[in-house]
Amino acid sequence: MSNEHAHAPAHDDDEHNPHLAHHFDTMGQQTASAKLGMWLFLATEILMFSGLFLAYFILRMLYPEMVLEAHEHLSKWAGGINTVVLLTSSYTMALGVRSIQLGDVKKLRLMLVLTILCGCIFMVVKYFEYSAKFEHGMLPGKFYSAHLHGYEIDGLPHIFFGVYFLMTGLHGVHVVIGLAIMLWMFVRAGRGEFGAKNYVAIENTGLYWHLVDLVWIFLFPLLYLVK
Amino acid sequence: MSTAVQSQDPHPAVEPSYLVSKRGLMSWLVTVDHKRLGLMYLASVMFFFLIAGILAIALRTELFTPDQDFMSAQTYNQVFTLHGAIMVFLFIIPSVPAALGNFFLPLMLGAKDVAFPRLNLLSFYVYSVAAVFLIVAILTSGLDTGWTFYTPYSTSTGTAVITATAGVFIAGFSSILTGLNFVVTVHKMRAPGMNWNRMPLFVWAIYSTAVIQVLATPVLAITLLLLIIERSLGIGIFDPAMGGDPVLFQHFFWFYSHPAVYIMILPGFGIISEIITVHSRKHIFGYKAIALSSVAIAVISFVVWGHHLFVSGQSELAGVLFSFLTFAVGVPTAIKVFSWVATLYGGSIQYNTACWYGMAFLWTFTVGGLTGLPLSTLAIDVHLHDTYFVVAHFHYVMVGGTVVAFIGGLHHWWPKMTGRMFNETAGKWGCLLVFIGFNVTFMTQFFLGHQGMPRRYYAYLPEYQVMHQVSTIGSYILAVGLLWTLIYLMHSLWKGEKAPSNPWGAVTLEWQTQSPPIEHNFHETPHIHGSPYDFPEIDKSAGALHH
Amino acid sequence: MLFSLLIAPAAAEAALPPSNPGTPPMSDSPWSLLPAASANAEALDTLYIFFWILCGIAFVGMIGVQAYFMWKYKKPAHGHAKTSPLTHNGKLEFIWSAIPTFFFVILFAWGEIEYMKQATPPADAMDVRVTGQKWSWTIEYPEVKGCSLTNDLYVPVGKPMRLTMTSVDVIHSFYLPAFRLKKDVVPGRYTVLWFEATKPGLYPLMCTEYCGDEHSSMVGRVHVVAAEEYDAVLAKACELKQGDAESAEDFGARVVTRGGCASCHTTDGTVKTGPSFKGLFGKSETLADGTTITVDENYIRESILEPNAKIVSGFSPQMPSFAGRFDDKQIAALIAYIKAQK
Amino acid sequence: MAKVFLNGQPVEHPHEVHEHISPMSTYNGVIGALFVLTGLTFAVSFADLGPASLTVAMVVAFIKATLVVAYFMHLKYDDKFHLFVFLGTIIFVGIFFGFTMFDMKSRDALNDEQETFVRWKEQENAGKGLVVGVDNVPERRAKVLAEIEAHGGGHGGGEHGGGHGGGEHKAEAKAEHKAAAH
Repeated sequence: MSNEHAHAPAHDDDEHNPHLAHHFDTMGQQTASAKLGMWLFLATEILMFSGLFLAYFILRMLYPEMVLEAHEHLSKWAGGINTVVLLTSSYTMALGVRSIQLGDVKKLRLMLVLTILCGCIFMVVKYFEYSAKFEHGMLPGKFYSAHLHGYEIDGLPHIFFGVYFLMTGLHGVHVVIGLAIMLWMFVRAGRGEFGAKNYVAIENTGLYWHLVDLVWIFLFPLLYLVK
Repeated sequence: MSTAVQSQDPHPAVEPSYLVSKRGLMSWLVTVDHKRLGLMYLASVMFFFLIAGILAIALRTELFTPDQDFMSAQTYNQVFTLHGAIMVFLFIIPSVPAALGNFFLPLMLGAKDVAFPRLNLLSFYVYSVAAVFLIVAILTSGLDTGWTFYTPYSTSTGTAVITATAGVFIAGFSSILTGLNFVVTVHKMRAPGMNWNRMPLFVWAIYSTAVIQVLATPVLAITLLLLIIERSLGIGIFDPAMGGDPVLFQHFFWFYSHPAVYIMILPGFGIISEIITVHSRKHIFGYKAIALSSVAIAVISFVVWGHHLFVSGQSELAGVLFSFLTFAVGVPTAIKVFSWVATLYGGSIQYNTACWYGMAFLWTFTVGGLTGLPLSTLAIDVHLHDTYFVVAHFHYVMVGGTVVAFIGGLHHWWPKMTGRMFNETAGKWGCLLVFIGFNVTFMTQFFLGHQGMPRRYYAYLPEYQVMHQVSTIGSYILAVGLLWTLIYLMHSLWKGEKAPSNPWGAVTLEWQTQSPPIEHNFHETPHIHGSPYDFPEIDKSAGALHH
Repeated sequence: MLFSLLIAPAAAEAALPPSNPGTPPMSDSPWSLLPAASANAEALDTLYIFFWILCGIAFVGMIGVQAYFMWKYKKPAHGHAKTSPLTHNGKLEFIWSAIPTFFFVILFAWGEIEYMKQATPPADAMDVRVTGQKWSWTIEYPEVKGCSLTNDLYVPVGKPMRLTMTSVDVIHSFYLPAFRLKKDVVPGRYTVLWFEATKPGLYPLMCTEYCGDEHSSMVGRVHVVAAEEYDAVLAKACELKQGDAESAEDFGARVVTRGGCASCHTTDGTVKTGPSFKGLFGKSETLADGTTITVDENYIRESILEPNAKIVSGFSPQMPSFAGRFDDKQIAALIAYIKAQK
Repeated sequence: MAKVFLNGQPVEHPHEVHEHISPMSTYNGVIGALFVLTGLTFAVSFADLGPASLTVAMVVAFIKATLVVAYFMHLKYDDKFHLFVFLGTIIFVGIFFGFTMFDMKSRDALNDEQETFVRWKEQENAGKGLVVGVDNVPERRAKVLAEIEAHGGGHGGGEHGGGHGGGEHKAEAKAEHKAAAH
């Protein structure tokens, strides 16, 4: 690429930047495109989750007593701990972005490790929560069998647990994908691919991770807390 | 205003074109060149157009007599479902944006490529995977839900609903990625001087489409995911047997699928804006009105979905609201049509094949648009809903609108894409056959629908027979016209004359490079100084009448 | 073949008024094959005609202008003519935005007014209950005890009638073209449709929401009769008792018609959604779980009352239960009828 | 390559990356506020606020979300078009929610006004009601059969209410689905 543009004036150092793709003119253009693309992607994520939130609100509207009764069976403490864990991970992620803005790759890697750690804790808590639900027969839809385990919930709790597993499940999938991306970013950072002028991939990873956090900020009170 | 670009001279082929710049199968399979991807999409959508077209002919043949003829009820139901699903998800939604849009959007903006070329390639493979899923569904136990997958039928039928909806789910991601790519491309990749007021109207149309793709398709994804979960786990959101609400599914589904109608038609509008100006050598009439009406349609399209639910047990109040909003979408659409006709005024119209299709579009789309009005009028819709009137209406918009515009665009840009000229006489015959066949097929169905002929019947009351037979014969004419078009276009690839760089004398940027273009589109980055419709034939001395 | 089975009044149903084969009578209306048989239909037709005149003018005007321009501004044989520099005209654009808007508002308001009339049944309307199922309509008349008809709707002239509808399986749509009315029939909830018939006659009734294999067969008949005859006609139609001189087999044929059995079971050996009655009795069949049964009286009886208990392999559990709809005598006659289909 | 263009406009200093770098104090303040708000919403959930609890929880969640979006995601300092994209998305979510909920809420209004359900039940209670003994839903079939059994084989028509048709009113549907699900 840089050979192709060898004739370019010397002051135009973007031309020699190995991170600049051939079809962009400047790093600024490339960065701005990547960020706009990421925000549009976040828009699609929000709209996708909105379908589930709408399903939840409609469920509340149709069967209010059942939702209130069923949600008592979710562990507020597990949800609360996970909220704190996820908020912390968002914080470390934000600090990670800040570190690379300042050109500190080492600190970025540390922050990525901390974020990954928090994500893992989140998944572990989730694992215990899910297995408790499985044990109690609080499964979605037609697999619901809590009444056989001595839990009587009036109405149609199988819908509530269906929505619960779907919302937290899809969110969990996003967490896992986020962990994988951060691991990849950790490796790339180790290879020295990022610097104070070239960190849009880290920034986008951060945006994605914050969105995962955002979804949880709404999931937590709606599923675990609200009466 | 000065001329649009600095260099107007025809560009002889001095560099190898994108078709031959790299060779070998692998160079195509892993290409990130938007032009090659456009061609690959074109080949794919044409393949599915052919498949779904054959299914349509089978349906029309079955309907030649009132009784069951050569298809069983189950077969008929599967055939109309697959006709709809393939046409909508694998042909018409990707047709103009992913094939022509991919090819021409960067060219028209003066860019070297789309913003995310690798994402573009990924999008194509995602589309292919989706197609594989749908084909697997067909080859296993088929699909008989109708393309709308209404619950609780789709949660209870025995066919391969999960495989098929997974296919559509995946196709949705391809659509999202393409849309996202185009939005960013339009925002960030414009050539110097290409401000928003100088963008060709095709770009505006593709941009509006891309916005809808980004905003609406995720809801389709979650709807289909919920449907898959409902069918496999029975969670009870949509299925009344489990405590759900089947009309809720319709809300979810149409929140995507009504805007999707505009994903299908808006790019067609863009093509027509290009064709009419170029072939009449006139500046487009009402550039801003047309550009902004595309955006307006895109936005309003999100608040009209309830007109699909007028008789479905939706609340009456919601019906009234949606009816009003549906009329609102008619206004920007009317503005467009009037502006196209006004563009013809004072022009110098050259009747080549693309122009014929443009003129045909004005007829068919006007019929399609006007017949949308009784369907948005609440009380009349109660009678016409789910009858052949609706079938005819949306075929006038989707086939008479989008497909006619698509084929017109294909002819308009064929020399640029392939570097070959096709036979104009053959093209005009093809257009005539398509136009006549199409109108005979679907005009009749308006009358059928008004007489009360319901949709999706494989056998019907004998009173309807004559009109069904006329419609079937029309469909054969249409099929012959389309096959004829395919034949002479293919023929032109081997035997066609070499195309000059700008055979129609157009001003937009894609014509300012050689035919077919080089790999990086332009020899040097173009600089834009004026309108994309500033033709040299325009009589500047005719004065300062209108500005 | 299908429609002759469905639509043709069974010979034994003597209670029905003599009728043509259930097809819509051709009307004298210049623009429609369908008669306008209700107050709503007449009101709507006026709106519809208004709409077509409006659209006709718009279409002819638009295409006329287009054709004129196409002819007038054709490119000369050689080279190009100088073209107009016109790019926009604010006044013109305002006018052609305002005019459609004006007419859209009229159409909307008119449609809205008629729609609210359609949606609001008068308080004194007669009640009828409709249940949609794959693939027939069960229509129940509360005035006549125990009266439940399949695919036959009886309507008196000049009296508002209100249908409260629901479905037991998937979504159907109850469509009365002669009344210009339609409403989806949704499982798990009620929808309401009302009308006041104005013209005696026999009209079609169809399902317009795709509901599976025999969607096309969900076609019934609407009998509009004079108000004074209504009670008698309905009572006769509802009666389902074996006549003194009637054989069990003939009576069974009437039961089959009443139950709408023909939408799934043929008598000529063609297998549709259910097995054909032809040669069915005495046959040995294999169930989905591999056990073998013989089609005898007990099996048929069970299949009527509890249809999905023992499904023969190759068929799907689609049949509705007729428990409570048919009494012992009727079931016995039905069995006799099936026996006779050799 | 004399001049660099972006968005069709010449760019004076193409290499300058205009990124806002927030001080640590901002991040610390935000995370502190987030923890406090989480604690608040958690604590409030133990108090019995009734229907107001949804409002309170949503208000708190929105404040938390705003903090994350504005500071962690830098939207406050970012390209204004990104803010437009984000808010636009929220508006479309609002449209989706608003219209659907509007229909769901107003759907039964006309039926209630005309007492559709009451009339239906009255007919049944007056002994005129008829049984549509149809049921294809496996989950409900057991119940229907049990009823038929209880009524001596199920013929004779009309005695045992017509509720198994799937046309239940919501309250009734709930009871029945419970029976089906358990």
